[in-house]
Amino acid sequence: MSDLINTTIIIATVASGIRLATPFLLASLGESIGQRSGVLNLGVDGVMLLGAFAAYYTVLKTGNLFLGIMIGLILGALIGLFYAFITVNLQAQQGVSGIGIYLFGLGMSDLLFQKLVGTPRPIMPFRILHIPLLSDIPIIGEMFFDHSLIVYVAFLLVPLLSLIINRTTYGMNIRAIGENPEAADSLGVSVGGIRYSALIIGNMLAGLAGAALAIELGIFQHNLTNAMGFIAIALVYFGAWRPLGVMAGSLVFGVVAAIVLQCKTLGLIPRSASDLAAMAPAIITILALVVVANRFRQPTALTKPYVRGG
Amino acid sequence: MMEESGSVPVLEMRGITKHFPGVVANDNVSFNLLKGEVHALLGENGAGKSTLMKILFGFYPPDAGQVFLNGHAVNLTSPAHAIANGICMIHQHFMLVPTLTVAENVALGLRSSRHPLTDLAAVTKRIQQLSDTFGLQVDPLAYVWQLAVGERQRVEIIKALYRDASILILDEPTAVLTPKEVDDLFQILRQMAEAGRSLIFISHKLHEVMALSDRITVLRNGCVTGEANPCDTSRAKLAQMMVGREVKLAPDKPHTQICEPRLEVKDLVVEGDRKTDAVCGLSFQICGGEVLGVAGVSGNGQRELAEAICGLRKPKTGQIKIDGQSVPSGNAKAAREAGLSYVPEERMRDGAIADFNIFENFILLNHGQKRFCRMGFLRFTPIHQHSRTLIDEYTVKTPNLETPAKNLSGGNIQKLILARELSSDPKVLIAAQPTRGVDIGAAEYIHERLSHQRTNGTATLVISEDLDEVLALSDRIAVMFEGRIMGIVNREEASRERIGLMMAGVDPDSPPADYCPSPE
Amino acid sequence: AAGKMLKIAIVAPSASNDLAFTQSIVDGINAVKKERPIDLAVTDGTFVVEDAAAAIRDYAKKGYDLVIAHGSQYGGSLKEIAKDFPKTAFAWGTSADTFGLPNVSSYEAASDEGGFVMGMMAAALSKKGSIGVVGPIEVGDAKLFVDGFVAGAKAQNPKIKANVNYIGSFSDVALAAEAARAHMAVGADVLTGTAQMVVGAIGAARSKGVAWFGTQADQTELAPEIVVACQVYKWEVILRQILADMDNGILGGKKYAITLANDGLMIEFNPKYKLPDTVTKIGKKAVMDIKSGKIKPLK
Amino acid sequence: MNNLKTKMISWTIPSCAVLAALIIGAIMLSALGANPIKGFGTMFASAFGNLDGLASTAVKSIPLLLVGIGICIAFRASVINIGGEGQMVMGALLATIMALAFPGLPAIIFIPLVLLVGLIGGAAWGAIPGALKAYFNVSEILSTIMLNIVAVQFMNFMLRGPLIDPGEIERGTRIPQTARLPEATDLPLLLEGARMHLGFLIAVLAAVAAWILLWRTSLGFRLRSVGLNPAAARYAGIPVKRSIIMALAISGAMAGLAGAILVFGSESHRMVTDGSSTGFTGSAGFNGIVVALFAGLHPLWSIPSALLFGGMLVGANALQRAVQVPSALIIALNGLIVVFVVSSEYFKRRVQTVQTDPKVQKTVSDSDKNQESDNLKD
Ligand SMILES: Nc1ncnc2c1ncn2[C@@H]1O[C@H](COP(=O)(O)OP(=O)(O)OP(=O)(O)O)[C@@H](O)[C@H]1O
Ligand SMILES: Nc1ncnc2c1ncn2[C@@H]1O[C@H](COP(=O)(O)OP(=O)(O)OP(=O)(O)O)[C@@H](O)[C@H]1O
Ligand SMILES: [Mg+2]
Ligand SMILES: [Mg+2]
Repeated sequence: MSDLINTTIIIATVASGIRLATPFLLASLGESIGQRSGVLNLGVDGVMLLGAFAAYYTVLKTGNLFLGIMIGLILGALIGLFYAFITVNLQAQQGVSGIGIYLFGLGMSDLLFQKLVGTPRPIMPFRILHIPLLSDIPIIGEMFFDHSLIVYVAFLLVPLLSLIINRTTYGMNIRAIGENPEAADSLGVSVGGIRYSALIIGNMLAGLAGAALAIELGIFQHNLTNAMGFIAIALVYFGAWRPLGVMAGSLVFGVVAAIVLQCKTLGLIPRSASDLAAMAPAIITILALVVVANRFRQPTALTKPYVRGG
Repeated sequence: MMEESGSVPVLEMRGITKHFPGVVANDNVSFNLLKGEVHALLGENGAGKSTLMKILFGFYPPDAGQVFLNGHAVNLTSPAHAIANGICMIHQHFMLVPTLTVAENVALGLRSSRHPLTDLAAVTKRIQQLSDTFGLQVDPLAYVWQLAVGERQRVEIIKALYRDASILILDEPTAVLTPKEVDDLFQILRQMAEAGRSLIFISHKLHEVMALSDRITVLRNGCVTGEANPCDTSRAKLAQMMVGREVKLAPDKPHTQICEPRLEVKDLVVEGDRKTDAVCGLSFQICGGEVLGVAGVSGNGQRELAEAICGLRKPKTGQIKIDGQSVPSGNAKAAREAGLSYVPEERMRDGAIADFNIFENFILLNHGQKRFCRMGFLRFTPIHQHSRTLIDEYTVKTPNLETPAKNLSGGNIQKLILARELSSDPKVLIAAQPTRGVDIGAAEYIHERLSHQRTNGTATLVISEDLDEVLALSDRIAVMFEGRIMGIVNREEASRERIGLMMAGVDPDSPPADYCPSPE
Repeated sequence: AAGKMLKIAIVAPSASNDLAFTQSIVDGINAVKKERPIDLAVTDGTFVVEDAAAAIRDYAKKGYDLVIAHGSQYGGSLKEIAKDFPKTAFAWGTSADTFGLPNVSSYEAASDEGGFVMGMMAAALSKKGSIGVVGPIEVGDAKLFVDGFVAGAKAQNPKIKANVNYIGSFSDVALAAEAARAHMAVGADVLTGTAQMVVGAIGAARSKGVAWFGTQADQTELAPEIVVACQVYKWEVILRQILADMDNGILGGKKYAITLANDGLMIEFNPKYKLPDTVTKIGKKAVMDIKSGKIKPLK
Repeated sequence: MNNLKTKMISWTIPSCAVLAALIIGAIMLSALGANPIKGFGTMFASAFGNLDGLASTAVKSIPLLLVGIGICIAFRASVINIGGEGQMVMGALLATIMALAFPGLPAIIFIPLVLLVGLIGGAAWGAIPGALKAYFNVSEILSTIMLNIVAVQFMNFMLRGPLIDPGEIERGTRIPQTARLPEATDLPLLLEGARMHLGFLIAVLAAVAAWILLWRTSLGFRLRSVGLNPAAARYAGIPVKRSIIMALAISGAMAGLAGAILVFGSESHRMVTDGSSTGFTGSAGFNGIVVALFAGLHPLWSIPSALLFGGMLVGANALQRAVQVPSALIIALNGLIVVFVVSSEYFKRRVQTVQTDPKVQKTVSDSDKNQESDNLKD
């Protein structure tokens, strides 16, 4: 046993967990901003898929990774704009319209891939960015400071979003609108405007999550995300709508998956039980929801369209 | 205090009209406000006071009419716009975000000095200054959900003070305050008026209006019915203007035999939505054939009392008995099975399902009974028959049985609910605001039905803000104030004066003098 | 009859350009198409078994001469459908079962053979004595290949560590990539894998410059700098036989397999990869030995 | 007259939404270099143009219709059931286990039995999120999504392990599928020469039953009242929590029945998985939501609605063959239709409030008043 589980493996597993967590983290950070402002978006997975394809295709054609990331972000912003229009202005049922966005993204990304690319062709992923000094720290350095740029970006977004939500006027407006839009409106805060911006930012992050996934893997494929977006939504509940909580949730999800994977590699999990092991994240999430649902309330106005005086 | 009468009013609203589906909330209303003036708006529930103020605050666009500020026509299209024009509003319902701190609630919507970051330290300091100047005790760092009702009201006032409004609208700010808090508030408001700010003050409490305001405008059914000066009017005159009719005499009340108590309530303590005790240890009994009227200003625990008796709200402690049998608490079904009926205050929220049609609403309670339901299937022939009988008996005006309840007028919905509730011949009937928003004809009919039920031996609890109604219907009258019964008086000994004072929480033996500000 | 235009339909689960399972059969037919007139119809991406069944029945009804059900999960449906169309030829792969029906041929790939060859080369190539395998689900063709690969590696170096990771999905590219990384973390310096989700694993291997052995199709273009060799399926070898039988009025009942011996399986070396000559020799010798029957991979 | 007008509005507006989505679909087709008229024409012809096409369309619409019926019931009670996928899987699994356990029964008993078991399996799986919502306040939207994942993995486990066809183990191929189920459980075909089977009849009957349930029984009455106004329902003594669980259980039951029919009406007469999340259901658990919404949450209108969407799915394959456009287009188009139909609710509401506005309403309500005495006499 002791020779099976050594420091290298632990380092690799943690590093792998961090990598696996990254797209979840980006997507659920985005979703949490939208939900904080009172809008549920079940279409995250669709946005991720479209973002992934857009980024992949851009990089394939131009070889420019940053352009790919930009296109993923822009695409997310456009979908966010559209989603804001139907949920804020048209007051569409949020649960169901999100499913529509998901189906659209699922079909559209596949369609475009088949028509524009066809045979999967690889793109060059981000190079590993060793952070000077920090990556030289034994163990810790390899675990945390030996990743690609996008991983650092995702994790740096956590304190940044915490700061924005808790310390800026904009963040305060988002929090107020998710709880009591009427009160915010009565003080002259534009409920629609804030929701638009929150949804645009949120969907940009979903697009970025997809772009990061495609670029990290260097490839695109039909349903590349494998319903990651849905898990990202659950992680928002898991993390009680707070960036730090969402990060914890993503890390738990990623590291559990990495551990399961590593155990399979080492033959510690019988092959017949691997399907049952795959249920673990979903079941853990439901259990977490049971605990969280009564402890942390969701934003009071979540899923409720705001109509003045209505 | 007032400036010379020739000056332009700071605010003028001309010919304001506003429709909502089914109602005309404001009908050609004109209203003006002078600098440094406290102008009161009076009116019954639904008279259109809040609507007028929300139009002024940019919440709703008016269908017709124009707002002038300092003589200039303005189009206030949003609260942000109104705030920019120096208008602030303290709403009838709290406009606070419970999950934010006091300081954050105050800072909301303002541009921070450290934009884009918030500058809560500066806000906190300023709040402290304000609370020192005006004697408003509040902790800026506390979360709003932690605050008591009175404190929340103070936060609302601080929000307005902080914005340094030149026009401040206060929509029923005293409804939830204790007399001491009201006194403190009035002190602050006078201070503000003296500093040259103009205030619009809305209240149902006549003595408050008399005490605070320089001018009074009365609304009824969306129309202005008059303007008055507090020094040369009386409460009775104001009431007349508000209600618009002579006080009716009580319907015939044949003496009914008082037998055993049918409803007994003992030591009832009920928590309100704000997690404080809304009903604090009530005990009373109602006999068969007797009507106990509960008078009082809304929000003094009447609603919680009714809901607790009906099993919709679980009381903290206390006992409820119907015909001597204890009713399990917090169980609506059990209460109904024990013979209780309830005409709720909010009829479209609790009493009827707007999208259900007439007959579906009729069988809401007893659709499971054998006569309406066999083996799980509804029996439409008897249901329709039953519904038609009730429609005829209660003269509910409807095109047909399939009409959704939402298409009925308010009075007819109330008749529908009453018909349903009385059709089971209840042992105990709780009727909350049974004629609110109902026209005179329908109200009379409803009163008749309630008396009829009394003759049939039902023990009735009538909860109403309408004093005339309470006087007309009741055998005994209980006055509720802050969750307690100020006293129970027999109808014969009850006078409007006495009840009115008890409603204001004043001991009837030492009535306060009307306050009229003396000119300086 | 060889000059007559044949109508052939393929029903397959993944995309027809997946550089893996589905592409191999489409390429196979296209190779035969150069030799004789064929009207080809492809319904790909039918991962829903019932949709595949509907498509198979539809083609049979429309009078296609040969309907190829390219997916082992389609067998259950084909068994029922084929009975209703005795005049239509069906082919089912990868499998070795014709259900005893005279109009169903089965075809499979002896992918354990190529697996064995590449396993031997992998073991010889590995400096650290550790290799890794990324598999989808432990079934059919994938299992055969993986088992052959592990057996080959052990045959070359009995002390080799050959870790196998079935990730539990044919489609989760991200998980496949992490599985490859997990292998590399425990020291694997040569990797292989099978099914369409390995594109992720190849990407991970490429980023660390770890050697890769491919199967089902030539994956060189995915990562020219690390792909050593690929086992390529040449279904045209058996498709020719099936069509020849059909020319003679035999609609099925036979089992076919592509093997190294019948040139249905080929080991394609990547000319750009600088493979030590010793390793190339080991590979070529293993191919000869399997062809001659000297080595029987899974026996 | 007023009623008729409202009905017309409630149909024209979503139809316009679908039309708008189809126009976008046509634009996409042209952009892909295909002739949209030919494309949609092929789709329509292959789905509705002949008996075979109609039969395939009918078969394809069965799970859509059943899930859709369940969605009608759940949404009417104000619960959003996105767990149709998992409920279908669990219903199918339980029914399959049942069928494998009692091979000897005659068809006349066996078919109702296995379908009932499928129904129960779905109901149980639906009741879980119901209970989580009623007692733990867990959003059913999320718990149903998570339970979908759990159900699919459980199916994979069962079909690769305990339920696998022993023949697969023998041959060593280990295809994750059960043995062929007893012939007595094969759903009989309804049309000679076409593949339409008993399942379609069952689904149509279920739609009628759901309509009866919603508008003719006391249970349906309670579910609808909880959905329209939970406060009033509570006030009337209706158990709101139990009704929520009941609504999700019934909704799950319909999905479970759909899953069972999918197995026993399949070509292979066995349960197969490809390991993916929608390989078994073909996304019917999601598409059923569209069907129900399009039908205005009415079980009977769900029948044509399901046939329409079933036809689209059948046509999608033809589209792929005829104009070389991947069937993924149809998934995208479905998504657009969902978004457009849900968004069009806004215009429906707008038109309806304008109708009830007294200013606009005056003449209508006057004529209504004249009618009222006549209406009340009979
Ligand atoms: N948003 C709305 N939609 C529809 N009707 C409304 C709306 N707001 C108010 N009303 C109706 O307009 C009328 C006037 O309401 P308003 O709130 O102005 O009365 P009020 O005088 O403030 O009464 P109260 O003393 O009860 O506060 C009422 O009949 C009310 O039901
Ligand atoms: N949407 C509607 N469809 C059909 N009839 C309607 C609709 N809305 C209102 N009505 C009818 O219009 C008439 C007037 O309604 P309204 O609510 O103005 O009554 P009202 O005069 O205020 O009566 P009440 O004093 O009893 O409330 C009623 O007979 C009502 O049934
Ligand atoms: Mg008001
Ligand atoms: Mg009215």
